[in-house]
Amino acid sequence: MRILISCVLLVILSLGLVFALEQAPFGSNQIDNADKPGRFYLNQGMEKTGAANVVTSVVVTYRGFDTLGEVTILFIAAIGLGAVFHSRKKVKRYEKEKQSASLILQTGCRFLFPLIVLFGTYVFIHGHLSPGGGFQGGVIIASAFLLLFLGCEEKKIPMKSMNTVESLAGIIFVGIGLAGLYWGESFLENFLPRGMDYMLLSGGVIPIIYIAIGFKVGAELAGIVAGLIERNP
Amino acid sequence: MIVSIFLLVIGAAIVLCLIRLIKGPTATDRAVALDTVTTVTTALLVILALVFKRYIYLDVALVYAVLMFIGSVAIARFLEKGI
Amino acid sequence: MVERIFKKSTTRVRIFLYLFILLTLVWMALTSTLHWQELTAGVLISFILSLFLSKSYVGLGLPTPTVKTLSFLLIYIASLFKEIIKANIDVAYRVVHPKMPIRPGIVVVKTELKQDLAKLMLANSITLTPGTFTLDIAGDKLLIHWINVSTQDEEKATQAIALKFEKHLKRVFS
Amino acid sequence: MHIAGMIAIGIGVLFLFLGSFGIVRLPDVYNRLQAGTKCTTFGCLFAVLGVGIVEPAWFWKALLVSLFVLLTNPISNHALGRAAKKSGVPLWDGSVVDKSRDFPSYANTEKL
Repeated sequence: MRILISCVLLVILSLGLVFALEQAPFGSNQIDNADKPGRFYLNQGMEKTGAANVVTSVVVTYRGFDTLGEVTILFIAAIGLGAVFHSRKKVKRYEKEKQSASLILQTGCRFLFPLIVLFGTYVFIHGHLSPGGGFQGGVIIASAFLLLFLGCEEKKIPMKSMNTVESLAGIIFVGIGLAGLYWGESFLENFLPRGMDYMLLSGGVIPIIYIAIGFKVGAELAGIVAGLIERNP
Repeated sequence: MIVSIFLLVIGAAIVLCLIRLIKGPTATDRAVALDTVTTVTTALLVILALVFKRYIYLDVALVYAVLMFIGSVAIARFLEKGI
Repeated sequence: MVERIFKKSTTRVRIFLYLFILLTLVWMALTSTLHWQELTAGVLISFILSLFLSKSYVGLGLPTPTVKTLSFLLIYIASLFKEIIKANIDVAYRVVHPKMPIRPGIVVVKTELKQDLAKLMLANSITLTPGTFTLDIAGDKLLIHWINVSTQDEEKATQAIALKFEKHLKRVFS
Repeated sequence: MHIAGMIAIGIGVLFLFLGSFGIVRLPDVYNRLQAGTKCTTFGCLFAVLGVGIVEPAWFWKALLVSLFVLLTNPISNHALGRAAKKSGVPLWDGSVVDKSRDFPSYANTEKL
């Protein structure tokens, strides 16, 4: 019975997907034909901000202050988790014996860990040129730490240096905003030379802000992962 | 033209894996089916990059491969009562 | 020149250099351009990351990158590819055949390799070759699921499954 | 160049399909893992490299994707197989031999 219901649900879902996606012209530029607000950003974003990825130009410049708020919310969530899980007395660890990972998994995780961190760095440094950005790159870095946790139990995340990295990244973000206020006219305004379009050094302050966001999000999410795993009931 | 045949075959492969995902008698069977779907989908994303002539879809495929590898390892460690 | 630096330096510095070169190569493949901005950024990032993360490579048993080792590695990869292609035709035949000619079973295989990385590569090669995959590993023994068991003896199974990779890997990691 | 790449993609897609077919057809978890590991890794490798051959500018990134799949797929499949063995999934009735009792950590698990 359960199998029958799930089959019917699957067929309905797939039919719905097919009918919904049939109308969407993938890959074509539809927004030029209509008079929509998105058109302004698509046409003007590149020359105003110098970022090839329009989403990035919106997230970091047009609503950069909002992004600061989002990062702060994530920070507060991490603090809240730490406060809930923190306890003065030593919690008794897991009565049942845990199965440790096999040698192959341990070695593989240790081998892959720096490569995945490098890939996360690549994603957030190229945030103004390709899809992705600070949040996505930070999530990839945090998942690298999760892999380290799954692979070898004896490796601990250095929480102190994590907190240092996180605070430094936050200070850099706010400092760039204040520098824009000093040299320009508004908070988070671009005060660096624009550089050549489609190159790594373009978009003024956008790459720097995204590096700061990437490290901040990565450190926060790794801290959340560590908090959830260390406190295994 | 020929690419659409490839896409159809890949769609059939994913449907076969989904059958095992629904039928699978044990949890491990389902995890194996999911892992196979992951690999097939990575190939599908790369072929879609060729269809739409978008270089950046390769990045998407790489991100998908990384995250689903970690997901598979997490499921496996959970099933063997490691975490 | 690289060889001389590798031979003179201490273990920690060697691991650092290893990770640095590896990360720089991966960065170059990721960006796939030779523009100076990307290259500078890649070298800088690889340097910082390998400074902080080289701890996770300690004790893996990385081989010394001499010309000889690299050529042995290439031979190993070539033989691995040959085996992979054979493996796929074999498994595809078993799957498609209407009678499904399989005699599955679990056997034990011995290895003489010492380094962690060598064991990882051996296990991965066994997983990718005809009808065998690694279930578990402990010390110098590997537990292997075999889709078409032809022998149950430990020595003979080692001969049939592991030896063709082990002889290449032993030369790479010596 | 174009035709060679397309042929490579075709081989890869065919093996992806055969792997999925094996997942449905074979009798127990371990045999399914055999099909799932080998055919899909090989198929993914060939399809991605074929795309790299069709568009030569993409070759290096395609190579990176295929190397990553080649490295991680056996590891995750090993982890899944070990999970199946540790959680006590039985072997298929037609299995010939089970030597896992000779192995240190499985000494007191049930045979077959």
